[in-house]
Amino acid sequence: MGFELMNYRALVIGAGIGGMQAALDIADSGYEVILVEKEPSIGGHMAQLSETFPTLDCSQCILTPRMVEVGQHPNIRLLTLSEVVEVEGEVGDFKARILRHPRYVIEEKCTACDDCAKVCPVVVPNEFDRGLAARRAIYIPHPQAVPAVYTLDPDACLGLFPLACGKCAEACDVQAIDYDMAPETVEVEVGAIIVATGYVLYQDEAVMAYAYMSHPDIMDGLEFERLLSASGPTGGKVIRPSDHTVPKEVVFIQCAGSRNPEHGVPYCSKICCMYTAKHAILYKHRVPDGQVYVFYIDIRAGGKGYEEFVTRAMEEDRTVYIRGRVSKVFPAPPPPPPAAGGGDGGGVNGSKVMVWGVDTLTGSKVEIAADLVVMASAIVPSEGSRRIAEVLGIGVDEFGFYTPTDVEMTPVESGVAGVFLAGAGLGPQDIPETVAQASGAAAKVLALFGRAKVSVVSTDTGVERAQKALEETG
Amino acid sequence: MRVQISIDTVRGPFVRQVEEISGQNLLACNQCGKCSAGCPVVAVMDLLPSQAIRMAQLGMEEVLESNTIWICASCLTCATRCPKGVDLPRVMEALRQIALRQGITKLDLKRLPPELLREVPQLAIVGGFRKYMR
Amino acid sequence: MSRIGVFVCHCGINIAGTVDVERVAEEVGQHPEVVYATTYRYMCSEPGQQLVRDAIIEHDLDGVVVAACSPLMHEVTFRRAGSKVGLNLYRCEMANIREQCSWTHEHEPARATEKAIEIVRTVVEKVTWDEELEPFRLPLTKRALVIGGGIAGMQSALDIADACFPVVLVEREPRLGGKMAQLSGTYLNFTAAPGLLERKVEQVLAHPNIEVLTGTQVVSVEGYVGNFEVEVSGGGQETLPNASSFDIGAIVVATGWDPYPLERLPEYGGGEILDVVDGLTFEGMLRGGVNGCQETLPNGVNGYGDRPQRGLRRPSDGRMVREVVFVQCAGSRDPERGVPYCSKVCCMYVAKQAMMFRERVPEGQAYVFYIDIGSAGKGYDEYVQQAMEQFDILYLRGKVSKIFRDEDKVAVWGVDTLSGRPVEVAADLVVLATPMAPSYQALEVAQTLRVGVDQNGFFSEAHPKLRPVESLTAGVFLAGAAQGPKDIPETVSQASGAAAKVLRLFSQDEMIQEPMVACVIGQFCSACGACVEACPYGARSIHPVWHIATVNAALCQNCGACVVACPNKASQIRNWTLKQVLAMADVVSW
Amino acid sequence: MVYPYYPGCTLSTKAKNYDRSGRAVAAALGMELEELPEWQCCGATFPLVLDDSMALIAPTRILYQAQQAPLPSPPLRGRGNIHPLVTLCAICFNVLRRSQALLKRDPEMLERINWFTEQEYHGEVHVVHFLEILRDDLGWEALAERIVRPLTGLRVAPYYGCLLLRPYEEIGLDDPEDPVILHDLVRALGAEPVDFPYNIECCGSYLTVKEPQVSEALSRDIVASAREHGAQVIITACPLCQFNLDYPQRVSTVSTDGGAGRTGDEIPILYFTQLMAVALGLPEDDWGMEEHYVDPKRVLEHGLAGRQHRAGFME
Repeated sequence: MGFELMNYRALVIGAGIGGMQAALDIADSGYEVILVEKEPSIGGHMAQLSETFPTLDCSQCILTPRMVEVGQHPNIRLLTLSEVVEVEGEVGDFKARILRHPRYVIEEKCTACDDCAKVCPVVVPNEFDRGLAARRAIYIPHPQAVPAVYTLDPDACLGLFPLACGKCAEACDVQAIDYDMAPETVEVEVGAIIVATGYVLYQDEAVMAYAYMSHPDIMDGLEFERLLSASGPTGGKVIRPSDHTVPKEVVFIQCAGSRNPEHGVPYCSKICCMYTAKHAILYKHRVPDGQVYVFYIDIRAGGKGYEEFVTRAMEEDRTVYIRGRVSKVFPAPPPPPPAAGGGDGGGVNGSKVMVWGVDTLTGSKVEIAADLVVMASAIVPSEGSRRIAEVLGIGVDEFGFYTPTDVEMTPVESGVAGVFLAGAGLGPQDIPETVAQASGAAAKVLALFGRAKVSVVSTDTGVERAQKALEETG
Repeated sequence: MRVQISIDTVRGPFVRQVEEISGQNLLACNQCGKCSAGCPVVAVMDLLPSQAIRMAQLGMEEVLESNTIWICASCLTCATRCPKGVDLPRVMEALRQIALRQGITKLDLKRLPPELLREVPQLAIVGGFRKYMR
Repeated sequence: MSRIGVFVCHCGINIAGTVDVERVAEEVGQHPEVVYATTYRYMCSEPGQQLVRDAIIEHDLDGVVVAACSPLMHEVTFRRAGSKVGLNLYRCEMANIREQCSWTHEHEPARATEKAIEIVRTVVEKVTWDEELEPFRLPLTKRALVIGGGIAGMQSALDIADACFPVVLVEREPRLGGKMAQLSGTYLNFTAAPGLLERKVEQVLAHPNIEVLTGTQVVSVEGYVGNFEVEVSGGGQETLPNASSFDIGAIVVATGWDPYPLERLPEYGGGEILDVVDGLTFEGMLRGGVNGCQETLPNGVNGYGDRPQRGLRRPSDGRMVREVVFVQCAGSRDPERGVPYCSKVCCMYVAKQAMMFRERVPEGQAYVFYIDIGSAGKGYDEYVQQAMEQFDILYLRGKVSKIFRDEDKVAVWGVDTLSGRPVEVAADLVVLATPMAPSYQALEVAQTLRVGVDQNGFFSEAHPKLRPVESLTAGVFLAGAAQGPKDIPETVSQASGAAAKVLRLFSQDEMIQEPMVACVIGQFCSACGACVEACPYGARSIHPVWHIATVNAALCQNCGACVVACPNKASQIRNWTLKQVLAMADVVSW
Repeated sequence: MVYPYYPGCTLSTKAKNYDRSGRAVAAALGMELEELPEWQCCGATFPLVLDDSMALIAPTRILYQAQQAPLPSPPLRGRGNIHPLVTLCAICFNVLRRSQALLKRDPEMLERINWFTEQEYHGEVHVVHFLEILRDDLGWEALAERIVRPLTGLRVAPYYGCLLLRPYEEIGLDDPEDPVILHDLVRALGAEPVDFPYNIECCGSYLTVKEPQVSEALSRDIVASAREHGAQVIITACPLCQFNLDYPQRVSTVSTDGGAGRTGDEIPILYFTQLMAVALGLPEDDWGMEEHYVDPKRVLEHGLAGRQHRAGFME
């Protein structure tokens, strides 16, 4: 295959762990990478996690070195708060238009001193902490964000046009704040593209006969990650959002939305069994006298050390696994006034959350009055995936997951030459799978570049050898 | 009837007692059911052996009312094959002991056919006393 | 005098929650060699690193101690940060006050603080005597060796070769294809496996950059990343090119898996009852015609023509199979007698086999005994649902306890834990979904390559989350089921991932090697040869002319065996000299 | 060679024929089973609960008696100067071997029991089943050489039951799923072992005194399975198994379910020692065949006399 033109530069869309890995593999091999991320910081969901299964490595501890590496890599050009809006051309010669949303903070100047946020009068929920904590209108998602600069949220800000407040700019010693910053379109020419746009958690209230949004003590898995995280809003203390008491009985509901073709998504979200077991273990580390219940249909612990990890949750941390779906979750009526001297606070003052489920193994309906309910919500493609697919002309399935040309034999190939796929945008998968796959996508790009670089001397030797080998085996 | 599950049941005195007397970690059982599949006397049990340990896991004391724990003949087939190394015969024995210590007696030799009682080997009677009376 | 700066990290609350970091900085700041000491919330963050860089310039530091986490975590980060402003890489060291202090002494903050101070002081002593070193540059052979010609190895080889690097692909069997060649079909496309694989095999055989050596094994590997010398042996029968030894820069291990021995399942009649077979055997039966595997063509690729035939005969007496029982987790998830792990692929292939069986034997019935259905991933659960709903496969939740020959049937004693009933099936054939076990030669290959395996015999990855395709041995990468049970899509992705690591390595023009290797203080050396014997890497020799011990820096792995062996204290490790170790030990209050 | 021997209650009463044939066989092979001078019932059940040390007192007393007996010379293979205690009853064997194992790994318990019994048991007696002596010390070949009346053509189903095999970790006598020791014995006697799938299934044990109908049903399944596989005789090492398999066959309708229930379908249940006594050519007095519900003599005589007509006993 000959190439008319080859831009030895790759575009990676999405800077979660998948995109970061792909970018690093390509950049380390000496090629330039444009890494586009729509959030203010790279790192994706992995940055939100407390610890990772099955080793319980601190997620940030293993991730942030990679983030720093990406941020500092001489071959990686990082475009955060940015979206790919248009791509034309073909393999070797793509032209991508990237919309850079204004940060209103000049990245090169900001020192992340926090002076601006201190004076900002606006308080809104912090997306990074899944709303469990607040941030200001000018903020940094988390202390280890890359780039380590602040961002002004124009929707939260009291007003930019015309300027309504201006306190942050006054407080900024280095004049990093620029209210006049406008959206900007960057055009880049690249030879190959990797799509690693990842996932979000399914949040359709209708699915949840579980009354998800109505009760503060019912949360999803990512919220619970933030509760567990040492850098989270509670400093790693597990407390109930409603009354800040320590929950003593926690119910985890697996397949909340998954494996539910009628009311949710038909597929299995793959990672929930493992992260729920992890949640159970981590919760017990923090609340040793607490009790965990897990409602499940099947335990899916396929992976190195995974089965053993779930066993550990059962045997060592005495998690009670209950085989059966939950039918209904609702706020329990407030308890009768406590008898004198009764109760030590733990969840007693606040109301409980009633969980109605079944134990299919004994054949009994069960009821648990829980202090906290955590739902393993289904994994769905991130919001922009369909649009990205349109821009690139690649296929998606009915849920918006990218579809490779052949799931089994060419799992990272999109069908458009030069466009490759990696990570949970293809379907639910865990971190090691994503990392391996992202390297796999990088390999395709490296092979493409390598092939173009070396002028292939076409000789007959290969064909001859192949024929000979076929004769021998045939 | 919904079974109430709470710390008071899954970590209650009943669970603790069963674990202490049997020396087994009830939650090591992942309910695969191999015990029930191989149990030679399961046909006449009202609960599967795996359901009996399940009820013990959940602190459901009604398990003491099932005939399963009395039908179990301690043949150790289940313990030999359990993938998780749970010694179910010990759990069964603990359940029997808890019931017996509550004053229940399960053996009434008078009900046996006299010709059988005359013929049966001594160790069956001694074993029966040990298993069904206190 | 040195000018050392000490930077104490809070690590959020990970360290500062237990250790009084301000006091650590204050106390260590008293050290005569320390000219600057400070703390910061996250030293590894960009502002944290900036703080270090600024301090190096401002205080003219010639040594840095970062008191934070394990050096495995951030040593590279800070060395790189320091080097940007001129600090020698090897005069920047980590003092681990997190894993080795705050995390382990969570409940004793006061004593933890004292310990942290001592830890930091010891590292200050070390930095005081650290030499300014420069990394070695070594040549790099840009040719890869792939061990194993299954789907994983072929994919890795293709990706590397596609980037125009030469690949030597070694396969122990007489032909390529591995276990996939024995399959009847893949999950998602029942009958496609032979065709899919054939195309892959053709690509590999036709690739000008791939040298395929079948019927060949790796017999020895010497050298190190970028510069391996690999010797292969064809066991005599195959025609090998003249060279049976290759210069290799990187190695991909793709040795795959072998089925767990049936004989280890006596309660299931494994190895004794002819009509109790394992999954791979059943694949062969499905691939073959009515009479099972006998109709497999000799090339092992395609067993049947355009259409599968009707009916299936069983091995013992050739009778037609009507009822077949599948037993999942036959040996897996069984820490007592089998293997503790979940074999990951069985739930899916059993569903596939059951459906294929129903296609072949429409009047037949298939039963599947399971504990949990592990069909995780997009499309997988739906697949098993399809088996249940559209192919009428009966799933029974419960483990089988006993299987025995009962006249002309095979009796299966199981249970349905959901109805609470023991069940018995008189089957014509039983398929045991036995676990994927490491290839029977994995251990041998691991020893040859000096690569670690886990407790189950699978190759160990460098990090379970972030380095899944690398081994801990530089230049050796992992692909496919050699690392752990995996299905085909995951194997193919991961094999490409391993290829990426090779390509990344080959993108350099030379290798960079750490300079912290053994050295010899010439005047102390008596050329006794103790170090030569002690060295496990063959890095030591006695110089024939100068008659002192020498070190091959490229081979030295910095293990210290020679240091211990040397009776004269002539062998030392750079930047881990005896002087340094003793100075560090002096700090500790015993 | 003189070995200390524990007969147990049942072998002194209902199963005298096991005891008698066992001693006679041992004597014929040059071994003397010398009954402990003083013994009591072992309790018939090994305590499966952790908080019941009382049940260990009886076994410990028995083990102590064995410890006080003179050492056999030569000692048992591989056992150096450890005091052996030979058993025949599979239940006593199980209780004693497990008790011994427990006392060895739990010195605290040993101390407590010794305090109760005011005896100094050291926790080192080797509880051995007579079958193990045959296999490990005498050897099957040596046994075969002593056979004067080979049982050629006799199809013998070895029934192992539970307690001779389980739990493997503490008993360790044979493979718990695929035992061979009785098969090998049968072969050494010149007979043909019959493999049948119920050979390690439980006969119901002491359920016979609580739910006799349950143990009867189990026993019938076992006997029926042996019959289907062509057995003429079933052998066992346990007096309770012997009773449970034999007693339900006392009435002529052996089985009410299935077709194999006609008179003449009964299968005699023998102790392995009885079969040995026959093969070793010992006098009929030593066989102890009179205590059975299903008279073994018919099959034995017929099977031995008319070897060429072996098919005549199969349905």
